[in-house]
Amino acid sequence: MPRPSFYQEEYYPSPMRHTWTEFQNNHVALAGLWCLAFFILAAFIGPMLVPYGPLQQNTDMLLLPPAWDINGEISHLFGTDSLGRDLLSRVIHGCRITLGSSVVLVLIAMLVGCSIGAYAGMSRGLRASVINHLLDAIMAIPTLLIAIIIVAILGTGLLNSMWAITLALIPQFIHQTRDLVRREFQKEYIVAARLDGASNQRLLMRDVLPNMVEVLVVQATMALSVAILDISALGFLNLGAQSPSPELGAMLSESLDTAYAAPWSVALPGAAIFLMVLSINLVGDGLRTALKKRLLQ
Amino acid sequence: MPMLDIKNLTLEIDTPMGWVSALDKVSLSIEPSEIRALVGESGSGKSLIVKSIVGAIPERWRVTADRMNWKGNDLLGMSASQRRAITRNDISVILQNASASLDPSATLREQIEESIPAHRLSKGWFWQRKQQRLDIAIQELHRVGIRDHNQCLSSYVHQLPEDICQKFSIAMALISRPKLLIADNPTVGMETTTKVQILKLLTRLNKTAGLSVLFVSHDLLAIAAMANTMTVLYCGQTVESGKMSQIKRRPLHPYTQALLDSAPSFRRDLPPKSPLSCLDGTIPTLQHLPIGCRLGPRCPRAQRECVKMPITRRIHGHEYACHFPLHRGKA
Amino acid sequence: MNSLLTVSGLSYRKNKNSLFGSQELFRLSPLSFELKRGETMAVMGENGSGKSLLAKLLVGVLEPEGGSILLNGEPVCNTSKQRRFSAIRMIFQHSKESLNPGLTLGRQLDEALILNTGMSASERKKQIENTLIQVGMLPEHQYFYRHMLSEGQHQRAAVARALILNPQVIVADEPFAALDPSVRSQTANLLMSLQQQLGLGFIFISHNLGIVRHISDRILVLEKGQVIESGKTEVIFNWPKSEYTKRTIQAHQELISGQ
Amino acid sequence: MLIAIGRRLNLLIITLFILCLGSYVLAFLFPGDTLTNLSGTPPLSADQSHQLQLMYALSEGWFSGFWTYLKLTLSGDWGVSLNSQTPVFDDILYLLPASLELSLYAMVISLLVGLPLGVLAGLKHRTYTDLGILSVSLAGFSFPVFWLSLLLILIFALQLGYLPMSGRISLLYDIPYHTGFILIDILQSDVAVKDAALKDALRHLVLPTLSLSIVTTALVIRLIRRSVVTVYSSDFIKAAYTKGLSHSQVFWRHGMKNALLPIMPQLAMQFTVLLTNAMIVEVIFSWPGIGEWLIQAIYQRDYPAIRGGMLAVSAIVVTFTISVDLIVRILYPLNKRQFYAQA
Amino acid sequence: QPQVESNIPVEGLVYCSEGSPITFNPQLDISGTTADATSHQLYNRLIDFDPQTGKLIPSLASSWSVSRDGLTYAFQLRKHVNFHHTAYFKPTRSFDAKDVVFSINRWRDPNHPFHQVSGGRYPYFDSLGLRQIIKEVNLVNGYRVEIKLHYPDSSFLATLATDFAIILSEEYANQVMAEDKPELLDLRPIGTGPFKFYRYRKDAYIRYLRHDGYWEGNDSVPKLIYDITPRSSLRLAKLITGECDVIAYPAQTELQVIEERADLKLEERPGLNVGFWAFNTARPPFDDPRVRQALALAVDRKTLLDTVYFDTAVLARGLLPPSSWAFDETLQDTSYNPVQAKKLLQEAGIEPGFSMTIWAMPIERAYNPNATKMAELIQHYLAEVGIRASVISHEWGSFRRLLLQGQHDSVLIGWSADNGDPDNFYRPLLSCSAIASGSNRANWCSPEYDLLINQAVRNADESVRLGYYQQANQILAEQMPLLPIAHAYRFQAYRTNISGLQINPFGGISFANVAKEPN
Ligand SMILES: Nc1ncnc2c1ncn2[C@@H]1O[C@H](COP(=O)(O)OP(=O)(O)OP(=O)(O)O)[C@@H](O)[C@H]1O
Ligand SMILES: Nc1ncnc2c1ncn2[C@@H]1O[C@H](COP(=O)(O)OP(=O)(O)OP(=O)(O)O)[C@@H](O)[C@H]1O
Ligand SMILES: [Mg+2]
Ligand SMILES: [Mg+2]
Repeated sequence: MPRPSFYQEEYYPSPMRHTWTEFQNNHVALAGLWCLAFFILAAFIGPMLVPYGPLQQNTDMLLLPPAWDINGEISHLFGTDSLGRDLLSRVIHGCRITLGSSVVLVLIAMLVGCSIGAYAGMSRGLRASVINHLLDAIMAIPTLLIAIIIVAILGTGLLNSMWAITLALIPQFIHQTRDLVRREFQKEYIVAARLDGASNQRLLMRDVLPNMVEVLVVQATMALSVAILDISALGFLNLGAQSPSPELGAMLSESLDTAYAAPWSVALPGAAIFLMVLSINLVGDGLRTALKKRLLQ
Repeated sequence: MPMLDIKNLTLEIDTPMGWVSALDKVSLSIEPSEIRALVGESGSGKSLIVKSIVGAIPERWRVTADRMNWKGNDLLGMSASQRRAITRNDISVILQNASASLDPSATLREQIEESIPAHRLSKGWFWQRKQQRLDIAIQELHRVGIRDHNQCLSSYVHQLPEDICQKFSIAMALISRPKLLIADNPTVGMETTTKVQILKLLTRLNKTAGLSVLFVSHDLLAIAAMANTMTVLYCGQTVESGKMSQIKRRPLHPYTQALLDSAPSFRRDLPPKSPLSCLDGTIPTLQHLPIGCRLGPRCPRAQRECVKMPITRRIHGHEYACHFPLHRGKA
Repeated sequence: MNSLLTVSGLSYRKNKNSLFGSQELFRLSPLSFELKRGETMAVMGENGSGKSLLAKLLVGVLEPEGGSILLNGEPVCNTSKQRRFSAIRMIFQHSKESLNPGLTLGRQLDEALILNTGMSASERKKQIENTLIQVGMLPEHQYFYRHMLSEGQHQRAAVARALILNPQVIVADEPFAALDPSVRSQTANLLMSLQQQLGLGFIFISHNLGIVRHISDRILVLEKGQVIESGKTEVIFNWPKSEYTKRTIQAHQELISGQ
Repeated sequence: MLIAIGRRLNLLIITLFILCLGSYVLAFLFPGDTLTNLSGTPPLSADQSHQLQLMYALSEGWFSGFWTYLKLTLSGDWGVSLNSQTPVFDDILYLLPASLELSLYAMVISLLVGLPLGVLAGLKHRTYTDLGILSVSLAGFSFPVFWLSLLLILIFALQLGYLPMSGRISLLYDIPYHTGFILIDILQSDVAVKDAALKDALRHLVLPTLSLSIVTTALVIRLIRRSVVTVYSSDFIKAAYTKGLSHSQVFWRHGMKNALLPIMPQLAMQFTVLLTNAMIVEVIFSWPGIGEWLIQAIYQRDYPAIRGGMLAVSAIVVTFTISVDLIVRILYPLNKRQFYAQA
Repeated sequence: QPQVESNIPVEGLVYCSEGSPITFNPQLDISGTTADATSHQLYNRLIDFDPQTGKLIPSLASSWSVSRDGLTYAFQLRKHVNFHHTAYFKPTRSFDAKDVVFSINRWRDPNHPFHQVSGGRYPYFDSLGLRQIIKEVNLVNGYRVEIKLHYPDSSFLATLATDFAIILSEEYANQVMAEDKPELLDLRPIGTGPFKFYRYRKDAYIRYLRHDGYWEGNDSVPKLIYDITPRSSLRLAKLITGECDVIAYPAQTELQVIEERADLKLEERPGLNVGFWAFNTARPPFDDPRVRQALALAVDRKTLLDTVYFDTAVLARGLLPPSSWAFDETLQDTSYNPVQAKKLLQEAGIEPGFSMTIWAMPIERAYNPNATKMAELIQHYLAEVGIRASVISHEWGSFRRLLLQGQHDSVLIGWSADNGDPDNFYRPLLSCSAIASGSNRANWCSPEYDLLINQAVRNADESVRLGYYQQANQILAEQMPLLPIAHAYRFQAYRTNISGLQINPFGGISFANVAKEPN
C-alpha cells in the first residue's frame, strides 16, 4: 500500500495492522505469542531434533528422574517413564499430536461452522428459526459432553475423538458467525453496498468477511484452547488417544501408575498442556483486547 | 459574583499516542439566571467541559484549573461527597445522547423517582410519599410535553423513541429544581415545533424561577433565540465569549464569523442556492493539534504570529482570543 | 423529456405478521410527484411520517406495493437493476455507517464500478480518482480506511460513492442532521455546485428548515404517510396551508426573529 | 413478555423432544443389536426377543417406534443396564444427586469467590489489582481440570495427608439414602456419630469441589469483570453520578444490576461447564456420581446406560440454562439485542 | 506424615479390593476377585488349608476318612454351626449334612433344581472334570456325608478345600425357591462364614457385618467393607491417606513407597501362580508349533520381569512355581533368541510384516500387574523379528466374553492356583476339558498330555506323579501352547494398626480375626 501523502507525518495502518500494533503493545500477550510460537515450533520440528523415538524403550533406564534431580542424567532431560521411554521426546511428540490435531480440528470446525453460520445468518423465516432452535439446544450442551456422546458412538481412538470434538465445536462457530453476519447485515454499509448491486454472496465474501476475520480468529483461539483441553481430557479418560501413543492426556493417565514413585511423569505432560493452553489464552485475550481497543477508537 | 466560575481549565486525556490536552485553558462563567450558550464544532470539547464540571470523567484524566468555583467554593478541592451534594441539589445535567444515559434495566419511573430530592416531598407516611413522587413525576412530564405519562413511566428505555427519551431526560433534570441546568445538545434531532416548546420552557423557567442554563448546542438558531451570552469553543480553546447580541452583531473572531455565516437563516439577504460561506478543511484530531492558535491552518486571516497562542482580550465584557480580530483593524 | 423522475401512485404497507393474522403497522398512501433535471425537492414531515421509507422506495431498497416510478419516462421496474441502481443513488444519514470499516475507500468505490460497468482496471482507477477530486478529496484518499477520515470527509466520500456511477437522481436521507454547522455548509455547497455542473435531480429529506429553504426548489410535506402539502418552496414558506406546516414554519420564524 | 416466556417454554419442550429423539436414534447408531441397545436385555430366547419387539413397537415403522419409546421414556422406563442389569433410570436417580451436589457446591464457591473478585477487577479497571486478578483467572481457566485434580491430590492428600481423596464419605459410615445429597442425608439420618460423619463428608468434599471450582471461578471472574467494565464505561452510569448518587448507590442500583443481568445466562452456562468437568473430577476422585457412571458405561460399552446418561445430563443442562434465561427474562424484560450486546 | 483420622468412631475395616465380584457364590465363578470377596468371608468349606503350612485342616468337617481304594471319602460334620441371621433370612436350624449334599449336588447334578440357576456353569469344577469323577454324594446321617468317586483322585481333598467348594444353606435355598426367586441364593448370600452380607453396590462397595454366632468365635471388627478400587495406584494412595486399611495387589511400581513408610506394612509370599502368554492354537498360523516356538524365542522375558514386575517375580520355567513339590529342576528354559525365532518363522512360512493381536487383560493380577505394558514390550520384541503386533484390551467382562469366543491370536493372562496340587496348574490350563470351561486360553488339546495328567492325578505317590508331570512338561516345551513368563510374589499391604490378617497361600484373604487398633 503506497503511503498516502496527505498527512506526511502520520501513518494510518489498515484495520488488521492496527489490531496487530495494539496487540504488540500488550507485553503479556506478546509473551504468550512467543510461548505459543515455541510450542508450534516444538510440534513441527521438535520430533526431528529429539534423540529418541516416542515409543523407544530403554529398559536400562527405568523411571529416571529429570536431569535437574540428583539422580537424573543429562541424556534424558525430562527423565524416563516406567518403560524407559524418554519423557522429553514423548512430551514433544505429545505436543505435536495434541496441538496439531487441535489445530486441524479447529480449522475444520471453523470452516464448516462459518459456512453454516453465514447461511443461517442470511436466511430468514422458518429455516432460520429451525436452525436457531436447534443451535440453542446444542449450544447449551458443553463440548466435552457432546464429544463424549460421539466417542461413545464412534468408539475410542484419537481420530474418533478428533471427529467428536470437531462436531462438538461446530455449533459455537455457527452461533458466532450467525450473530456476526446478522449484526453486520443490519448495518447501513450493507444497504449501501446492496445499492451498488452486490448480491448476498458477494456482500458476504467481500464486505462482511474482512470485518469478521479478527473476531473469528479470536473465537478460533478460544476453540483451540477448548480443543486441546478436550482432546487431552478424552485421552486422559482413555476415550481418545490410546495408551502407548504419546498424546499428552493419555500419557498423563498412563503415568498415574507411577505417580508416587515418579511424580515428574505426571507433572511434565500436564505442565505442557497447561502452558500450551495458557499461551493460547493469552494470545486470544490479547487479540480480544486489541480488537476492542481498535473498535472503540 | 458568578455562580459558576471557571478559569483556565485544562484537561489532559491519555490516548494511545500519549497525553493530549483536550481542553486548553478554557474559561467560562455563569451568572445567576443567565442562559449561556456553548457552541463549537463537533469535537471541540463541549461535552468534555460539561463532564468536567460535574466530575463525570475517568479518574485517570488530569484536570487542572486556576479556578473552578461553585458559588465561591472550589469544586476541584472538594471531597467527593461535598461535590455530590452540590450536583444533587444545585446542578442538573442532561448528557448528550439521552437514551444511553438512562439505565436500560430500570423503568423510567424508578429512575425519575430516584431524582426527586427529598425537599420536594412534604412529610408523610411512605405510601403517601410514593403517591407524591408519582404526582411530581407526572407533573414534570407534562411540563416537557409528554402527554402519555403512564406509558412513558412504565416503559424501559429501549421501548421508547429517541425524542421521548430526550424530553424525559429534561424532565428528570428539572425535577430537582436546580439552580443551574447544564444541557448538552438537548434538542438535537427534534422537530422544530417540539424544539421550540422546550426552548420556551427553559426560557420561562429562567425568567420565573431564575434558573441558569448552560446550553450546549450546534443549533445557532435556537441559541440565538434564547441565550443571553455565548461562548465559542474551537478545539478545546475558548475563542470568543460575550453577550449574544454583541457577538451576533459584530463577531470579533474569524471563527465565530464563519460559524454564524454558515447558518443560512441568519442571512435574509442570501439568495437561494447561493454558496454558503464556510471555513475550509475540518477540525483537526486531538493527536494532530496545531501549535499556537488552533484555528491557524484554517483561518482566512492567519499570519505568522498565529503560531503563538493569542492572549485573551476583553472589551466591554466581550472576550476574544485572536491576534487579528475582525471589525477592529489591527489591534 | 422534461421530467427526470416521475412518481405516481407510489404506496407501501408495512405489516406485522403474528400468529393471529397480520396487523398494519404503517402505510404510505399513494403519492405522486415529478422531479425535473437540476431541480431539488425537499421532503419534510414529523418523525415517523414515512420520509425514510419514501427514500428507500425510490432507490429500490424496498419494493413498493403499488404505483410506478418512471425514470426519463421509462418505468424503473422494467429496466435492469444495474441501470436503476446507477441512475438513482442514495446518500445516507450516517455517512460513517454507510462506509465499510474493513475496506479502503477505493475498494468500495471500485466495487460499484465492477458491478455496474464494464470498465477495465485502469479505467476504473481513473474514474475513482476523478470522482474523488470532484468531491474535493485527494486521489490518495482511495487508500484510506473509514477510521482515517474526518466527518466532513465521510460525507464527501458518501457523495463520491453516489456520484461515481454518473447518476441522474440523488436521494439524500437527512444528509445534514448529524453534522456540525461548518461541515454542513461545506456539504451543502458541494451538493449545490455538483447539481449545477451535472444537472442532477436531487431529493433530500431534512428537518432543518433553514437549509430546506435555502437549497430546495420544491417541498413535499408528509404526515403519517400521507402527502399533506406540496409546492414551490417560497409558496409553502409564505402561505402554508396545512396545520402541521403552519405550526412548523411559525416555530421556525419565531426562532429566527428571536421570539 | 408472555410471548417471550412462551418461546422459552416452547424451546425447552422442543429441545427435550429433540434430545429424546437423539437418544432414540442413538440406539440405532450404536454398534450391536438395536433392541438390546434399547432395552438392555441381551436376547436370550426368541420368545423374549419377540416380547421386547412388541414392547418397543420396532416392527411398526419407526414413527410409532419412537412414539412408544417416548411414552416409555416419560414413564421412567429407560431400559436396564447391560452391565449390571439394574434399571438405568433408577441408577440415574440414585447417582444424579451426587453429581448435582458436587456441581452445586462448586458453583456456589465459584460465585462466592468469583463475583466479588470480578467486580473488584472491573471497578479497578487498568490497575495492578485488576491485572493481578486477571492473570490469576487467566491461569485458572487454562488448567486442565484433570491435572489440577491430580496435583491437588498429590499435594493435599498424599504429601500432606490433610484430606481424603476418594468418595463422598468414608465407607465406615453407613448413611441411609434419602435425598442423595449426602449432607442432607446425614442430617436427616439417625446415625449415632452425626458430627463426625458430617465432618468426614465435608472433608471429602473439599478437594473435588476445589478442583472443580477453580476453573469456573476463573471464568466467572472474567465474565463479570468484562461486564462491569462495559457497564461502568457507559453513559448511564455517568448520568447516575451526575444525579448526585453516591458510589454505593450507583453500584447497587445501577451498576450491579446492569452488569449481572446480561451475563446471567452465561453464568448459568458455567454450571453446565461444571457438570462436564464434574464428570472428569468424579472419575479422578471416585465420586459416585453420574459422570463416573457414564464413563464406566462407555468403557463397558453399556449402550442403554450411555443413552440414558446422555439424555439425563443433557436434559438437566438444557432445562437449567433455559430456566435461568426464562427467570431473568421474567424479572427484567430487556430488549433482546441489548441483552446479548455484551455476549 | 499423614494425619490419620485419630478416633474413627465407627469400628470397621476397609479393604480396597481390585474389582467387583461377579457373583456372591464362588462356585459360579473362577476369578480370584469373586473368591477373595466371598469365599473366606461369607462361607466355610468342609476342609481348609492351614494358612501357615498349607496343610489340610478341618473346617466344617471335623474329621474325614478315605477308603483304601481311594474311592470313598467320608466326612464327619461339625455340630452347632450357625448360618447367618439376617434381615432376609432367619435360619431355623444349624448346619448339617443336608447342606453339604445340597452344595455339592448343585454343581454336580445337572438335574438338580438349582443347577441351571444363575447360568448353570461351574467353571472351576468343570475345568477339573470333577463331575465325571464323583459318582455319588450320600447323606449318611445328620452329620455324616459320604462321597464316592469313579476312580481315585489324589487331589480331591485339596479340591474340596479350595475357595470354590463352599457350603450353602439348603434351608435358605428352599426359602428363595418358595419365593420363586432362586437367583437370590447367589445374589443375597447366606453362609456360615465369619461375616454376613449386608449391602452391595456394584463397582462401589460391599458391606459385611460381623457374624456374631460364628462357630469358631469371632472377635474381629464389627464391619468389613470392601471398597472396590480397580486402579492399583489409587489403592495405594488410599492406603497412604488412610482411607483403606488393607489393599489388594499394591502396584509393583510403588512397593518401595510402602516399605519406606513406617505406618504401612508389606507382606510378601511366594505366589502359587503363573503369568503366561497363550497362543490361540485354534487359529492358523498359531496351530503350527514352530510359530509358537518362534514367538516364544523372540521375547526376552528377563526384561519383562524387570519392567513389569519390578523384580517381584521369578522367571517361569514351566507351569509350576519353584515352591511346588512337583517343580521339575531339570526343566530347560526357553532362552531369548531372535535369530532362531526368525529362522523358525521362515520355516513356518511367515512373511515379515505378518500382523497379529496380543490381547492384554485390563486388570491387575498378582501374576501380571500390568498386562498392557507387557504387551507393549512384547510388541516391541516382535517388531524385531518382523511381526507387527497390535495390543487389544477391553473392559474385563467383555474381554473374557470375547476370549471365550476365541477371537484372540494370543493373550497375556495367567493363573493363580486354588490349591497346592500341581494338577491345579496342569489341568485347568491346558487339558481338553478346560477348553469348554474357558480356562484353557490356548484352546490347545492334546490327548497324550491329557493322558499323562490323568495318570498323574490317579496316583497318590508323589514321585510317580512327578515322572508323569516331567513327561507332560516335555510335551509343553515342544508344543509351546503357551509361554510361561513369571511366578509373581503375592503382596498384601496394610496399615500397621491392623493385626490378625490371614493371607491364604493359594490366594484369598481372610478377615476372620482381624483387629484394628485406633492410633
Ligand atoms: N473518552 C474519551 N477518550 C478519548 N478521547 C475523547 C473521549 N471523549 C472525548 N474525546 C475527545 O475529546 C474531543 C472533544 O470531544 P467532545 O465530546 O467534548 O466534543 P463535542 O464538542 O461535545 O462534540 P459534539 O458536538 O459532537 O458532541 C474529541 O476530539 C474526542 O475525540
Ligand atoms: N424496521 C421497522 N419495523 C417496524 N416499523 C418500522 C420500521 N422502520 C420504520 N417503521 C415505521 O415506519 C414508519 C415510517 O418510518 P420512517 O423511518 O420512514 O420515518 P421518518 O419520517 O424517516 O422519521 P424520522 O424523521 O424519525 O427519520 C414509522 O411509523 C416507523 O414506525
Ligand atoms: Mg458533545
Ligand atoms: Mg428517517
